[in-house]
Amino acid sequence: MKLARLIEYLISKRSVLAVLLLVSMAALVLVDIILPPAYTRFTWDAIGGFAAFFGFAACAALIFFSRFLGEKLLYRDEDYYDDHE
Amino acid sequence: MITSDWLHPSLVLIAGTLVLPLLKGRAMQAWMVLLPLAVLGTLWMAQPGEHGQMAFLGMELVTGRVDELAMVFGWVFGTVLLIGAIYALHVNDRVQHVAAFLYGASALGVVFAGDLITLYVFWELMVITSVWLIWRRKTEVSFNAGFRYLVIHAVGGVVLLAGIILFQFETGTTRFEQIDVDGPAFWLILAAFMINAAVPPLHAWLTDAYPEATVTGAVFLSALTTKTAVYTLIRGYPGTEMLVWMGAAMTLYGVTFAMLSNDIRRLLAYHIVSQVGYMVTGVGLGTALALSGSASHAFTHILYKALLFMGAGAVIHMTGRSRLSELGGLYRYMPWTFVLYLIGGVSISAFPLFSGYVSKTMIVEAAAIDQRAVIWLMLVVASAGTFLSTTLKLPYKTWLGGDSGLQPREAPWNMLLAMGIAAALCFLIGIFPGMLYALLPGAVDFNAYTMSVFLKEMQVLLFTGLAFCLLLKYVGGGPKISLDVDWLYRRGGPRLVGAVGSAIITTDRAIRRTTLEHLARLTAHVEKKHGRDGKLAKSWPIGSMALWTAIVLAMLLTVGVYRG
Amino acid sequence: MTITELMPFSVLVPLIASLVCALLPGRFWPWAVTLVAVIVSAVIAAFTLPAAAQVTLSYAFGNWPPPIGIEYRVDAANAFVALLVAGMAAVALPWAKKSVDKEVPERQGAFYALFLLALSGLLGITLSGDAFNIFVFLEISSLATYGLIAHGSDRRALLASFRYLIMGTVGATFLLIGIGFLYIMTGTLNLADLAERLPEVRDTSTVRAALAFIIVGMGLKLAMLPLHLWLPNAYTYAPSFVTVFLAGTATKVALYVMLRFVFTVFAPDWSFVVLPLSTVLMILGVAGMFAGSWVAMFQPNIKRMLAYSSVAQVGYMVLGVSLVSVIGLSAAFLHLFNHALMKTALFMAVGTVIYQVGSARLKDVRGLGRTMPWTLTAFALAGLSIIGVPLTAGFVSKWYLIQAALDQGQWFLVVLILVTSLMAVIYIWRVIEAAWFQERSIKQPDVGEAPLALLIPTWILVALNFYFGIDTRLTVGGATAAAEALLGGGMTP
Amino acid sequence: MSALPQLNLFTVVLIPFIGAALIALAGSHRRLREGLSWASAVIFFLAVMGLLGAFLDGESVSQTVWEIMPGLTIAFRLEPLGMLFAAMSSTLWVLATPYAIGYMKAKGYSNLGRFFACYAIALGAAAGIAFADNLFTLFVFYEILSVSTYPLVAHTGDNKARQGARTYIALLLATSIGLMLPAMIWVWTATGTLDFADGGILAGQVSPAAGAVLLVLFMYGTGKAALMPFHRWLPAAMVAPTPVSALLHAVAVVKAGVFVVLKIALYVFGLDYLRELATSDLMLYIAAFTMLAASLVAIRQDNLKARLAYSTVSQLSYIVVGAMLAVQLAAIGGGMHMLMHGFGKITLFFCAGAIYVASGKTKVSELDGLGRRMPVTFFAFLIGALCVIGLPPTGGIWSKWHLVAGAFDAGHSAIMVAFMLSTLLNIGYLLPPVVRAFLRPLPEGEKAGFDEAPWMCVVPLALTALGTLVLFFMAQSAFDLLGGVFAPTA
Repeated sequence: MKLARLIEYLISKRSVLAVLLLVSMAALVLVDIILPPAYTRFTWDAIGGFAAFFGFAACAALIFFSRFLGEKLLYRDEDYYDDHE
Repeated sequence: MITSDWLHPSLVLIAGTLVLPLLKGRAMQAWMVLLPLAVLGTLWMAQPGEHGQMAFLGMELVTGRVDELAMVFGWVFGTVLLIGAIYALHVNDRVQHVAAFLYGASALGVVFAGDLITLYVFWELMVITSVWLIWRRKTEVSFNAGFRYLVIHAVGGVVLLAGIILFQFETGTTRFEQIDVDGPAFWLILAAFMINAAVPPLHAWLTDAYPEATVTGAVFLSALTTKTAVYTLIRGYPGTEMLVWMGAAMTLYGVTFAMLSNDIRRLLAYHIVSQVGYMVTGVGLGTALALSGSASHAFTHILYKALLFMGAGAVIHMTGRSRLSELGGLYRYMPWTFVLYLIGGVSISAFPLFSGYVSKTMIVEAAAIDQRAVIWLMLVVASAGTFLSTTLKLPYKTWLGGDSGLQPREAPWNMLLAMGIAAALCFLIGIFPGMLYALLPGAVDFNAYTMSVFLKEMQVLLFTGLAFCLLLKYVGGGPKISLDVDWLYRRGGPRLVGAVGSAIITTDRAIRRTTLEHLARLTAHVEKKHGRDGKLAKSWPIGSMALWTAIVLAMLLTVGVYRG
Repeated sequence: MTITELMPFSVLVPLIASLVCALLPGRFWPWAVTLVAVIVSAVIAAFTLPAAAQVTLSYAFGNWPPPIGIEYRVDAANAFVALLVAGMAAVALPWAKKSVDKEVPERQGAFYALFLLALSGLLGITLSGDAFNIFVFLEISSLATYGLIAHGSDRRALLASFRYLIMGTVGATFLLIGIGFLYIMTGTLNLADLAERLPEVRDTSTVRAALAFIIVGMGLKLAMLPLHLWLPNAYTYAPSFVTVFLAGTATKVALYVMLRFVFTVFAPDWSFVVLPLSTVLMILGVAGMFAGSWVAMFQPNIKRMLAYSSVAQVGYMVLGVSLVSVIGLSAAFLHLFNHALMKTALFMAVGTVIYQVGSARLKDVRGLGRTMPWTLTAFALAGLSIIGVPLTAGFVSKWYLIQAALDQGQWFLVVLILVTSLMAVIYIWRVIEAAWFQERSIKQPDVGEAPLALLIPTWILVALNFYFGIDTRLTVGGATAAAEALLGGGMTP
Repeated sequence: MSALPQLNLFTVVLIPFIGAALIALAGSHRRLREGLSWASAVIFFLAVMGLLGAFLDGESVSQTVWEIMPGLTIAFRLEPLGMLFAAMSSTLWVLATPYAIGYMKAKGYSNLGRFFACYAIALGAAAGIAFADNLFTLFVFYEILSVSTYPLVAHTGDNKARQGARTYIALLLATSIGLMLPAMIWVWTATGTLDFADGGILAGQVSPAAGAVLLVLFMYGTGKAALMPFHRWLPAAMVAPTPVSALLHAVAVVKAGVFVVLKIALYVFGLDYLRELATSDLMLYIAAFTMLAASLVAIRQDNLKARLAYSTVSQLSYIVVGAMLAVQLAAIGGGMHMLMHGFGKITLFFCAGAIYVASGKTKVSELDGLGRRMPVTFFAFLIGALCVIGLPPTGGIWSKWHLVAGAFDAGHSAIMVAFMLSTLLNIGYLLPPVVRAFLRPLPEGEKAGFDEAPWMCVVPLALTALGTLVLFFMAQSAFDLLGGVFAPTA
């Protein structure tokens, strides 16, 4: 169970990891802004960090949209189909 | 089907499978591993060209067409059969093994079919073999789900049959090349392919049935059916505009519903829909790059999706639970499964260095080259969603998150081995994409590892992760199921069939009863009136006889004598 | 001796034998003598037919030349009927022994004597070319028949016999009246002579009345609806052997006489014009077919059921006649012959059941299929013939009848024929179902299969039903010749 | 094949009849009776194979046995459709014989002399129908078949059996005597012949209206084809012992019905003429309706045999549709379906009977878990079901293929859709029994463990199941044979 311990260790250091991750993310955006765009196929190709923003927005949108869809429309009890079969 | 330079892999597999029921224990296990290897061997020996031609019922069959496109799928099918077989080694259910191998043989048969008749035969075989992988879970739910799966595919089958027959009439040939006819033949065949490719709204069979399949069966299912459909779409419908939009819509549909799923394999199943959406989009785009992207994405998808299903399956196998809401904190007990699953997760999410990255970006890039802004955005949203549920939500809720109190043991060695092989391949392809590209038809002019692609992909993924962490408490889920179009046939269809059937039976019975009643009444009446003592039958007194005689005589005489 | 000289002996031999028989005691000798007589008679009839089909045979009794003396004048038509009558008698007689022993245990000499008289009478009617002679023989056979029927063990047999006697006498009287009218108008009784002389006087109401009387008189004897009312009881209560014999012969001879007068003596182009005979016969024929089959479907007694079936079958024959064509008449003759085959077989089977069980009620037949398989299989097979199933004799005559109807575009007749055939299916079916698919009630005695003496003749007839359903040369040839003889024979102008 | 002697057709037809007579004589002597049953089946099979050999060599075989009346003959001739029918029923008879012996013994039936004699007669009648060269001969044997099967249907002898058998015989006789016979007579008066001829005998001989009426008469007159609303006799006949059901549904009776339909369509009307008739579409849609309606009813039957019976009603209409579409492809499809359905359905009935023998169960809802006890039977059931549905790897797929193709060729897309729907419905009622048996657990208190029916029952059903698989690959032969029907015109 060495692997389990490794994972446990990583979890215990999760704040360190989070910082590292955030730093690298900032770096990514920075590089994207600094580097000239490779293409100009879409208008947003020129905007540095667009992908980061879009990823965040997409994720948030999916979370909320799916939740909305589920609660307003699609969710049923797990035995929904059972009574009829 | 056999010539000196061609041995049909399906034939090898079918023949080998027929031996399987006779074996036991170790011998059976050895045979199970040997069979896929033999298939890979026959693929190795296969020479490009057309093999196994024959005339049958007035039609020209080509049972073995070997070209690069077919071989891409052939290789990956062979590989996943090997992985799946190893994963299933511990299972002591011959029916499942036989079904799985015959299913694989059928999928290979479709891929190597050079004409639509052969394709159709294997297409149907695929259905009736694969359904056992669902049924053999032997629960009431899997029983019904399998049945629905069967019926939907039967619909697909008959639509395909009709399409092929129309196609034959219109073109005079049954060769399977790009389907370039107008009219119903085109649409019918397309619809049949789309059913198997699980294009919404024809997808619900997949998300309905796969989560109910056996642990090992789901691995084969996830790999074969939809991917043969992708193969047929690539072959038959490249550049069909409609598919671009349907594919992109699929990607979003899949990820959205995946968010709603509580069952781990249903979640993954929705991601099959989503991932196949990329491939369908690629087919629709129809450019060389897009088609290569579709083919290679199918290839990589089979491996990482198999890996994901194996991971999820291992959890189900060890814990007996499949709902996210009932799992959690398993990393201590099943760490290897966790890590291997994560490799699948990052592969499907298209992290650089893993296989999804080298194939999905190809399709996204093709969309970009084609200047399809909306499509591009949709695909990116979908990739964010993919990462969100398969790599973040699912592992978080299963292995991390709150402790569910479960203390399962690690998965058996053969499961881990199979997962390990799949993971290794995912990694290998991620690092050496050239190996995959070399298999594709035509030269691939694409490099996934450019700064631009890398930056975009990493930004999307990591900020998705950020959003997940921040919005964790809003992430949906819970012990619920969500409706999908399968409602139509789980609720609507049976009601309709029931109503029509009742109507017919009632009418029939009513008509029959009324008729019989009337008949009986009539008979009774007649019997009474005309029985032994009825008017006609009773013994008449002599007077009456004489009267009748007189009447007849009088009539004759009147007419005869006085008529003049 | 030529066949022409031999011919009268088929009438005379039974006549003489009957005298012998009446004097013989015991049970064996009367039967044996009868058998010999009948066989001789049948053999002569059998030789007569081929000869008569070639050329009309004529034999003058006592060497008085016709028309003064009595002439036996035989063409294909009456040779055909004569063969049928004598043949049926010959087939029925071996069957008779056992059955008669049981049902008429005493005074068998008289019984057989009556039988021989009846036979001789019937043959005499058939062969005779003299109108009055026909009447005489008719009376001989009728009186003998009444006696035979009265032998029935059921006391209702007497009543039935009495009714038959009344009606039969009425019929015979009508015939006599008709013949009398003709004699008044023409001064001759010889049929051929009548045919020659009638055209001069036929536009008189006397002649027309004569025709009407003869038709009604014979209609009575032949049980044409609605003059059939005597028949069911007579057939039901007569001893089985009598029913067997009568069913195959008596009505046929009456039909023959009617045809002889209508076609030969009066000529069809007159008789069918002066009276609406075609219409009347068609209506009566169809009505007979329907009423007979209909009533038969509901009878609880099989013998009675078959009797009503006979009424229906007579309907078919009358219908064939009403079409006034060679093919229609052929159909009538064919059915006359085939019906004799099948009805005799059926009555024999039923008689066998009566011999074993003592009753012919449907409920007494229940479950007998197991214990008396041969008897009831014979019944079922003969039943097929009466239904008109292909490969049976019944099919052949129905086929011809349908052809005749279609020949004249009478579609509805075809439908009617088929419907009545379906009714036949039903009444035959009831027996089969009772025999094989119902259980014998415990109260009823267990019985075994009937003796071979009864079975063999029955099966011979069943076999004949099939033989004549497949090899139709003889019957169709004979019937066509008979029809042609009546329609086209030299006697019509 | 040519090593076998080639007997003349009448002799071949007579073989089962002679067998029947001997079996009846053997009566209660069990060994002798069974030996004779075997012998008749095998000799008949060999004789038919002898004919097949000659037929495939291209010899034309015909024989006029007897002329009953001028123009009305008992005559036989070999033609492809009949050859197929004869080959099928003779093969299935060989397989049905041990099954019947095993089944009847296992269930303790009595009166087996009559039973096997009637069985043989039915086969002889089927052969007569198959080889008939004119409507008259066909009609004769058709009726023999009806009558000879009645005692079989009523064999159980109880009230229910009699009731069912009465419906059976009443409908069959009423339709054939009431409709087919008049139609036959009509044809005879209109054309002066009843002989089957390539391209039909009616074209140009009767008015279109008359032709239209005749078609309806013939189609409904062939009660054995079970076109609604004259289908009741089939479910009613379910009271019979299972070997009889097999005979009715696969070997002889219903196959004779659809065979007659095909034969009349091809050789009395002729496809070209048929297409012009006003009522051919009507009959087509009635058949299509029957196809679907019967399936819908079948889905709701819990009694396994009743379910199969309605399935047969539905499947027969496939063949009627094949004939009424009046195109070559569909007619070939119809002929092939006769063969494929024969093998498929007999397997299903054998299985239903085997289940009954081994477990006493007759209802679909009782089959839970039985697959583990009777794996061979249920696997065979699965294969048979696939064949009837028309899925690979069974022969059923090819006949369905041709029928659907024919529907398209004739321009009837609605019929195509009907075939599609029917396939789904077939799945809906044929697969649940198997799936239940294999997947559901045995009910409480029933002992597990291998418990198949006697081998005399199991071996035949395994063989017929195997047959459907073989037909998948051998369909070419049937196709070639049937293609011969059209050789003169095409």
